[in-house]
Amino acid sequence: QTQGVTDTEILIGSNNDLSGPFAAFGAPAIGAAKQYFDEVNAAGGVHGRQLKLVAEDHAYQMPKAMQNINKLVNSDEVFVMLLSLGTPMNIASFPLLERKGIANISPLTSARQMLEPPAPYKFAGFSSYYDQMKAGVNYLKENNDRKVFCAMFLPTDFGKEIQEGTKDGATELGLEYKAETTHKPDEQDFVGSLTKLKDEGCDAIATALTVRQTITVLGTAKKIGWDDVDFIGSAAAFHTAIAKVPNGITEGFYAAAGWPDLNTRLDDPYVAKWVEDYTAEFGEAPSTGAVLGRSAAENLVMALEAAGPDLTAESFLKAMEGLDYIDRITGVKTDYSTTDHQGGDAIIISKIEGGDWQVKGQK
Amino acid sequence: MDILQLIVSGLANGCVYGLIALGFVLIYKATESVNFAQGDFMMLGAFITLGFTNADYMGLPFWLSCAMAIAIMGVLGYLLDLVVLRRMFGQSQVAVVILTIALGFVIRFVAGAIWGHEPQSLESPIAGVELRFGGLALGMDEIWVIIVTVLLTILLYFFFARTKLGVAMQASSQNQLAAYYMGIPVKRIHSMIWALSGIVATIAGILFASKGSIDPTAGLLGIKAFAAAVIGGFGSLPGALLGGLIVGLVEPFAARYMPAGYSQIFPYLILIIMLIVRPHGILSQIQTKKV
Amino acid sequence: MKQDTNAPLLKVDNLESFYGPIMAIRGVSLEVKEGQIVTVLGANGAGKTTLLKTISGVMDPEKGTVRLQGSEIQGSAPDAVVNRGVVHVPEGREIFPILTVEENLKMGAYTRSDHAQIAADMELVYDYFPILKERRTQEAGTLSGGQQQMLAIGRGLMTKPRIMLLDEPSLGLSPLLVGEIFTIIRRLNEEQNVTMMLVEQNAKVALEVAHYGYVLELGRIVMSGEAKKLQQSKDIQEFYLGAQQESQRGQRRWKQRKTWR
Amino acid sequence: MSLLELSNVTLRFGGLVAVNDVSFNVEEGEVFALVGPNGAGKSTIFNMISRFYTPAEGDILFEGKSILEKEAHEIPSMGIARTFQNIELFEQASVLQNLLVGRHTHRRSNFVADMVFTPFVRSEERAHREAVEHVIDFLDLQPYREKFIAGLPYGVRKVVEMGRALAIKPKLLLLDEPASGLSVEETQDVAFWIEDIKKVMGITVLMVEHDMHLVGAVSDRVMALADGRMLAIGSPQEVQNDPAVIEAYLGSDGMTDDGEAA
Amino acid sequence: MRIVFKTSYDADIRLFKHNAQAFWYLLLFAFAILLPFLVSDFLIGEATLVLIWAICGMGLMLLVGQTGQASLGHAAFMAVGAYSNVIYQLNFNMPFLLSFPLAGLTAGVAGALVALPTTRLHGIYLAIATLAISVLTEDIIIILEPITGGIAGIFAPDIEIFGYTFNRYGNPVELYWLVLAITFIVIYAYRNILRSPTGRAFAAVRDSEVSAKAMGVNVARTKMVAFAISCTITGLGGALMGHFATVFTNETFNLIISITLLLIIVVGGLGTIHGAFFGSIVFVMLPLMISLTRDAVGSLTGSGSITIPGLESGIFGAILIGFILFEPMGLYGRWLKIRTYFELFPFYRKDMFRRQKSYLKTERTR
Ligand SMILES: Nc1ncnc2c1ncn2[C@@H]1O[C@H](COP(=O)(O)OP(=O)(O)OP(=O)(O)O)[C@@H](O)[C@H]1O
Ligand SMILES: Nc1ncnc2c1ncn2[C@@H]1O[C@H](COP(=O)(O)OP(=O)(O)OP(=O)(O)O)[C@@H](O)[C@H]1O
Ligand SMILES: [Mg+2]
Ligand SMILES: [Mg+2]
Repeated sequence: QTQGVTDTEILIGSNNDLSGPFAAFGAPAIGAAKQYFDEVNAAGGVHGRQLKLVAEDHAYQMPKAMQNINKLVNSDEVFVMLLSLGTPMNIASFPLLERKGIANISPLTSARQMLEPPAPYKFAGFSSYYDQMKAGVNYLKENNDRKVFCAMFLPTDFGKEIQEGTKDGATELGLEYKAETTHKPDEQDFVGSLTKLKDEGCDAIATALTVRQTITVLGTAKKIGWDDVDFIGSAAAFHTAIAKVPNGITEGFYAAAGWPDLNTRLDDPYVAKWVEDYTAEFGEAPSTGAVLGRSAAENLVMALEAAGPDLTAESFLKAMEGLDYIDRITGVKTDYSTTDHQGGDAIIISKIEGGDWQVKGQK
Repeated sequence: MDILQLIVSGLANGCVYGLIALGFVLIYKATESVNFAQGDFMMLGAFITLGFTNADYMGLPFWLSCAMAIAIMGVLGYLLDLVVLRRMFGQSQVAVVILTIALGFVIRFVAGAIWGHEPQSLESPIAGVELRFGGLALGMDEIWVIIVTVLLTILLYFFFARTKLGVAMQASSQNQLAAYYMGIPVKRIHSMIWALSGIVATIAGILFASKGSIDPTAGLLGIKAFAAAVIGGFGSLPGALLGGLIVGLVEPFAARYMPAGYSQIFPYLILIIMLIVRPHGILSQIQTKKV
Repeated sequence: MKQDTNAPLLKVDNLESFYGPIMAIRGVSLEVKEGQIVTVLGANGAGKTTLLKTISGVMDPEKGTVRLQGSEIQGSAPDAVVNRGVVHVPEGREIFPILTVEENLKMGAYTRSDHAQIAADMELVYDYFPILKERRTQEAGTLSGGQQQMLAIGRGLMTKPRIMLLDEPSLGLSPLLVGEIFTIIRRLNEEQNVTMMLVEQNAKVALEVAHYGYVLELGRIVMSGEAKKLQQSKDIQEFYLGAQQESQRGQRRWKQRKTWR
Repeated sequence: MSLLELSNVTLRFGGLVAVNDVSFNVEEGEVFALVGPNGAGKSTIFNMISRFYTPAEGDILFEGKSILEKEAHEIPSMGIARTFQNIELFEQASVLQNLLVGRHTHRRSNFVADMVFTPFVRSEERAHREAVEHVIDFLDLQPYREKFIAGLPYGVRKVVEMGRALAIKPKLLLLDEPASGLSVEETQDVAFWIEDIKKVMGITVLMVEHDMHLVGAVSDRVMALADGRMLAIGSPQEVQNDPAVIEAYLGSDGMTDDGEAA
Repeated sequence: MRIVFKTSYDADIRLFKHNAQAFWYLLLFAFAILLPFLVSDFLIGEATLVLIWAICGMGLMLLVGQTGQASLGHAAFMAVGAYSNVIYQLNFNMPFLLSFPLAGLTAGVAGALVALPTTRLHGIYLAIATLAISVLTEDIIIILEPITGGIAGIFAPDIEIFGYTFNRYGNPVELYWLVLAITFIVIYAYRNILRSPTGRAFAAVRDSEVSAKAMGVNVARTKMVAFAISCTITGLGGALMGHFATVFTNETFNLIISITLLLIIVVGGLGTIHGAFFGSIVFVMLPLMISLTRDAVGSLTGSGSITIPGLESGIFGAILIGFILFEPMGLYGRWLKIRTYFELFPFYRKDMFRRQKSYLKTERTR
């Protein structure tokens, strides 16, 4: 008997941030995934089994995350983990997941540790922050002739990845990585950091800040009249809210992520239908988190379909590793193999133009 | 020029802290308890305004929305005291602190449930407008923040120092029993001050949201504002502004002149040093007990 | 406001008050007539303070009634009681330590809005206690013990009460001032018809100014009567006025003490 | 050499001279009383001796040594204990625990030994308790032994304060208005206690008191202060009959009143 | 009401007030030891977490409840304990039996160092200073990257005692017993402090600094000792938390954790050992109950699962408000009342526990 699987039900766990600093990603992701599972369930489920999602909220607190993992794995006995948020939280859950043979699908973090060191149960949906930033640096060099790279980051695992990606990206291309500034999540004012970076002669700045801070940084740069500079963020800054800031404050901001913005995909009827459904249920247009949630949920359902009626940990892993498809929401080619546990390998550079994210380049 | 720009935006930034700090001090001055949900009040006030004025929601005129949000938060503050906090009357401060922390959980949930968890921008006429004086850039939002904060501080200062009600508020925080003996309706005064702090929080929230964007966790900023109020001398209104300005000014200067990895710790380092030098804040509100 | 001079201004019936499980007053009944000074005597811990606190509303009684001019006020909020003209000058100088002396006095007049009269009353208080005028701007918490006591009494006067509950007003005052305080009490009573309920350890002086007296022991009224009569009572003399014989004192002094091991 | 010597001590609060060039000596074995109108500076003198305040001018000697370089918490271990005018007890503790804190200066264990509760700590604890029990017996506090301070009547608290100071086993005991708020009967108890403290325990007493009966009954010498300055010093009778003292402090009433008591 | 006849000075010094009390506590200890035979591994995991929080809570309780010193930065000392414990094991090859007490000691020394400049601070001023120190700790961990692993975090190895390993997933029951044993030791030391001069000095500083000084208590030193002991205990708890979490980073021990500790001791009942336990039970079990209820309701209504973001923390906050309103003195206060009720039975009055009106005075004069 496989844990979390009965004849009528498959239990899916998620250890998420639904009320803490990253709720802006976690909450819509879980909402979108749940909505998709409901659709699948209404259509009879997967091989006759209903999908049941148990999402626990750790609010980005480690002890709470440990408690949730204990509950999900040892009490609820879930079959698979989906969309778990937070690098340390995911890492801390790995020993238990490994012991129980539970797969960790599409965690909501693009840290390299989600796949390194490689292990059978680790899967990631998209490219890592590190690779994203390297591609971003390359893009800005090729297209905007940027030479002096800098970074503004939160001293966290996420910030560090982006800083390293930028730094390595720049050095590999023979460019200069000149300066950096560090911040606290509750910091509000960036005049000091920006004048410093301006002084240092930066012409491209990678940011790894909260969404709210990113908006403030862009506004401040405009205000102090610094316009011959490019800002680029990662998947974590690839957020609708940033594009939607009024008065064009965020115009010209770049983001390197594993997928394009939804706006560019609305001509696909499947996507348009989903956007409509999602907006109907949640009262707001799907944001980045929702995109990730939906695409991960589809990914999981596809793997469960492929695993066949005889669902075990082994059959599931095998099915995952055999997946190869174009993601219907993001349009990104997604494939896994025994040696490649990263689904989407694309890196797409987008830019805010006219209040929307536009695709500018792809790797 | 550089330095001038740093000072100007540091001042504006500090005024936001000061404005939130005012809310802390108000409550403390009249009830001697600390409202850890003050930051969340601010967030809620901002969201209510946003709900009224943003095109996605009700699309009402901005100033009308502000007035309505301020009124609603005032009433909410009053009711909160009437229904919940009044039952804690006379209980230890730390229990009240825990209560307000728990209240913060609830407010964040409610805000998230109504307005979602993603940052949103307040569609405010004072956002994104810049004025330039030579090389110096000053946002309209910043000018507003500075003016409103200074005015509010002065107004509240005179309210507490000069008016009968203001002095009675201070009296009822110093000795609830004696205040009662004098016929001061201590509980009603508490409700009034909670209403007032709801109003101040909303003003802070509107200005804060105009300077950037708002999401349900924005209230965490309150902790830094609290720290600012403390180094200013907790209980002193000018102290709150002063503390806010210090934190606000230290931030950009540290970011400008300190190496990465160290700059972000400076506000806290300064805070500790200030407290070691002046253990009861700059404008100390502590009196040595006469025995 | 016409009042039946015989009907009591304040009437307490069968009052019981508790501190948690501890019963501090056990069915106290007494009355205070308009224009009278009534004193309550009793040893330490007899429940005098508790009685006054219950009347002024800072404690809720478990049982019994407190009637002010016939209407029940027990259990109502203390500020409501003050608004009806009852002021309590508490034991232990509950002043506002971080307000100035003048602000403290102003707070005494919180319930009033007749500004001219308030200013006049303030001058009157300063007249009674010149040192307070001198220290107008000093923070009340830094006053000496006796000065704080003066402030507490002065602040009580500022409410312009109809009835004053005075809990040990002479505590910590110099002999000169003790004399003055009682002169003031008598004058207020006679000139402004303020009714007084007075609790004092200094029973001798208390009985001198009072019209009527009650003796409270272990939470019960054990004796009452005209102050003049009480003064004559042998028991009162012995226990409250200190008129004991030397031999008794000596005996008390060397009484056998149990030792706890 | 006197036990306690104040020489030309002055203390100002801003512009206010609370204590103005005051000098006096307290001899070993006597009961010395300070009297004077409210705000004369009596409690302030106590506060300087217990080092809560530092005099602006002058010196304070205890057993011939200046105590000005000592800190407040070092004073009790030199042998000076005090009570407070407004009662400063540990409200959330029992009478017994309050008195035990008075034994703090006699403690020889450290916090590590305490944590392990070594036999030494235990035997020391027993000794402390024994000492405290003697004080409890002396002051008749048995009925209140386990009671929390928060619920005690005023008079009992005054006594507990005195007990706590006695638990220190001081050489000099400072009593700030020991009889205020006490009934006649209790005041008499206090008089007896003070006598015993002086005669049986051999402790010198310096006290502030407004009750002239008590002052007359127990003190050997009295000093009167007004506005921070010395008015008179001498035997109780001398001081009570001093015209300046009568004028500033006793009032004409007071004289007849206390004249008969003395 | 039990009346204890005290026949020797030792009667007051005993660990237990009387034999019946000793009996009940020993029964409770026995129950704690036998718990793994009664419940599943999952619940044992939760019970271990309760104990760890209770240890950390006792550390803060000693400071806040016993000494009256506020701290909003105790998570920093958990961090010191957690990091130093693992660093001693990894970098210095120390066995757990050595690294663990040393980690506590390290946290204690850190606490004393923090106390050194801050003994003049009171109340919220101290709270803010400790908060700032706690924020700085996060950055210091990053700055000390070579030994702390910085942002990437640090992995705690399995606990090993004489070749026997304890792993939270491998043998949760044994780990539970280990933590339980440590809990007993901490409780015993705590009780000893309470019944000795150190504890009395703490209480003296808490109730009145003025008279503590007048009684010869060196207030600054006492505060420092309190900080040292408190941080030692919390550091030990942090070290266990480190092993329990298996990995931790600069972000793990943050302000929220400090607030949580405060929450635990206040909800449990300030000033008592029981309080730390009641509080951590509430803090660990309440969210679990909420989650389980949510799942059960979800199954009942057939909607599969309920995923309303933040619902749990919202409900948690609401219930917490209920707890505080119901009993501002903390759960232990309520427990005492219930006990008194039974002891007095049938001689209780209906509203004996009704709250009397109470009034506060300023703490701005000191
Ligand atoms: N807060 C309290 N908690 C518990 N018991 C109390 C409390 N306050 C007073 N008591 C008890 O209530 C009884 C009456 O106290 P009360 O203060 O009324 O006496 P009193 O007559 O005013 O004495 P005193 O002359 O000392 O002022 C006393 O036995 C006292 O122990
Ligand atoms: N901290 C302070 N700040 C300002 N003035 C003070 C302070 N402490 C005391 N004073 C003033 O110093 C004078 C002396 O006060 P002190 O307490 O010594 O008087 P006292 O003789 O004990 O009077 P009482 O008999 O009323 O207790 C008073 O006038 C008082 O107002
Ligand atoms: Mg009394
Ligand atoms: Mg005095």
